[in-house]
Amino acid sequence: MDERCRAVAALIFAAESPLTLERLCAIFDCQRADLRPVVDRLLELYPVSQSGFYLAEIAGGYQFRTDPDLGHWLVKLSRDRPFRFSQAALETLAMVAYRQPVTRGEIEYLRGVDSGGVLKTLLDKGFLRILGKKDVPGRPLMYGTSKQFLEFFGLKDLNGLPTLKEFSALDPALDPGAEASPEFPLDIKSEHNSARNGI
Amino acid sequence: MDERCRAVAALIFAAESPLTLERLCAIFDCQRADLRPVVDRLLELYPVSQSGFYLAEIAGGYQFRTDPDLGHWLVKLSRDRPFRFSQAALETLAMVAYRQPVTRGEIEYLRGVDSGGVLKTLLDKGFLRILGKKDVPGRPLMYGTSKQFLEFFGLKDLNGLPTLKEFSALDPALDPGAEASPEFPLDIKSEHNSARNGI
Amino acid sequence: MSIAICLSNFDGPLDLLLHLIKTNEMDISDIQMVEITEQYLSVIEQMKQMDLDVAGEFLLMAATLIHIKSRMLLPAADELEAEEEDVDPRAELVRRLLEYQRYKDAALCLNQFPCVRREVFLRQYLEPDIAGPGTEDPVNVGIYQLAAAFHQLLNATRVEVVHEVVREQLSVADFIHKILDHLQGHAQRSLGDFFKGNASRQELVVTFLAMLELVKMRMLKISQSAEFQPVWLSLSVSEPGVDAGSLKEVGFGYG
Repeated sequence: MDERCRAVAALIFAAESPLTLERLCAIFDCQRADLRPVVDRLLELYPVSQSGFYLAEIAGGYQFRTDPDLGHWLVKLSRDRPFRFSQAALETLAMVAYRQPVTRGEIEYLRGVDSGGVLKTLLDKGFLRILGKKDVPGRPLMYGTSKQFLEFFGLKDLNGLPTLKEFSALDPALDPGAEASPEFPLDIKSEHNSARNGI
Repeated sequence: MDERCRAVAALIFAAESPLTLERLCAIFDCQRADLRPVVDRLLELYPVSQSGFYLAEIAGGYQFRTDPDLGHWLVKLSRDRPFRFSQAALETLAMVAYRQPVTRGEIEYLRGVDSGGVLKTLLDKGFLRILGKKDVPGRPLMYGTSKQFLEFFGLKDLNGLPTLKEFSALDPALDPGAEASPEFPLDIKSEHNSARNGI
Repeated sequence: MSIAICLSNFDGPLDLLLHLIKTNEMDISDIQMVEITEQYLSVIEQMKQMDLDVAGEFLLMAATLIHIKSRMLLPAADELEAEEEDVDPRAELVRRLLEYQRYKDAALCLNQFPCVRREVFLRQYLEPDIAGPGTEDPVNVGIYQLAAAFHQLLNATRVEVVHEVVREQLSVADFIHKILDHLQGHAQRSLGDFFKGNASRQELVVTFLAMLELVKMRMLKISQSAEFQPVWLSLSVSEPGVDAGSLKEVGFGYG
């Protein structure tokens, strides 16, 4: 395979959506007639049901796809997938971890949204457990984190969680209490950081 | 290719992140010894610099990636500028990678500058993670690199890091001229070069 | 010698120092302190003249250099100090410079690896079989992300959280933790255990309040086999799982 052929394969491979011949022509700055044979060659090289994935012509473009007959295996991939935290789940888990024992009402007060569904998911996944009922009217359940929570995050115990102070200490600008009055002018450092802001 | 081999290829191909042998074993409900040869076969079938993308061993798992020498074509796919590290970020990342678990104080001693901001950025970007608290007075947080760090630099594991140049401050034979050329472990350098030069 | 140098090009004082040593082609293990110190100070001075702020770290290093230089200029030591003088005053600095150089090299080397979205690209398309129903953007999770999420939540509601201004000297929450810690790993402990030592009256009161709170939260069981027998305290949950700082006074109404 020559470099252009490899590059076309790589581009189709990495593209978010089916890559059209037009787009490829634009990238290589050449004519359709130049690239058509390259794509045809790739279509031959990656036929369906041969190697697990194939080059498909989809929506006017080209895309590598897994063989349709393997769908039942791929479904298993998503089923066995480790729990994916949504932002809502992460927020709720953080609330419970730092404020336990905490009730659903307290969580919803801080988050400002209904959190029943997320709490249930986290309970189901074993990250949370019910600690008891709070002795206030309505006797709401109190939530806390589980042993599995500690294992998942690699914590020996809850003291391993950084305190908010430790967290804020990473960036003086984060500390709501501290007005920006460092002892030394920080300009070099900040200029420095912003100058090198790739990260 | 038999169906299992095709299925393994398809699963690795479709997975969002490097697929470990453990997860493959769970999906096929079999032993590592059963699947190891399948994966080895695929590694042979998809070598680097042959067909535009290759099967790589990354962060303890397997993942298809585009050939590194085609990068200049692939950047054309997206409008975003490629990600760049600042010198401060790279140095800090290197220190954490080699000395983990390491505390902020240790990094700041090594770098001679306040490193809270850099650490926070690296944590935000997911290259670093908090490993826990050190069992010394003050219980400072300990940092280490994340899986994403390995994925980003294409490392199989931390052993893939280039070896640190040894030094001894008291060694009179220390050759200052050697400083400019850090030792690359041969395998990485050559794999790297061939990946870049190969067509 | 004037060197056009901008401090912001350097990662820190060690970086600047390394640069000076290299441009002077000095042996890193035999630094000419007088020369280097002079140059280092002149760079700092230039920065000041240009009205640029010089970070404390650079000033600290300047002081260190001057100190080392002066120690090296001291006349030959008499016998008593001979032992101490055997140590090269530069040793620590050299060690740090070499160590720093080592990581600088490693960083350069690391940066030459093919990186994702720079040289290497990954497949971005998620097949429907994989994506599954209702996929939300996955979030990277770790201890840091957890702390960050909580920090953000608190910041978002800061106005309301600010109410808890008055701090008690003795916090019921703290004492709850003390009690839990005390009980950790014990099936039970006697009430007396918690009131030993020379605690102040106030501490005794708060300890007792904390116990009542724990009972109210159903985390603590109190039992007594018969009247006038020892009172026993035990955890009613296997692992209390309460983190310091997680309990807020305001929640107990003692604030």
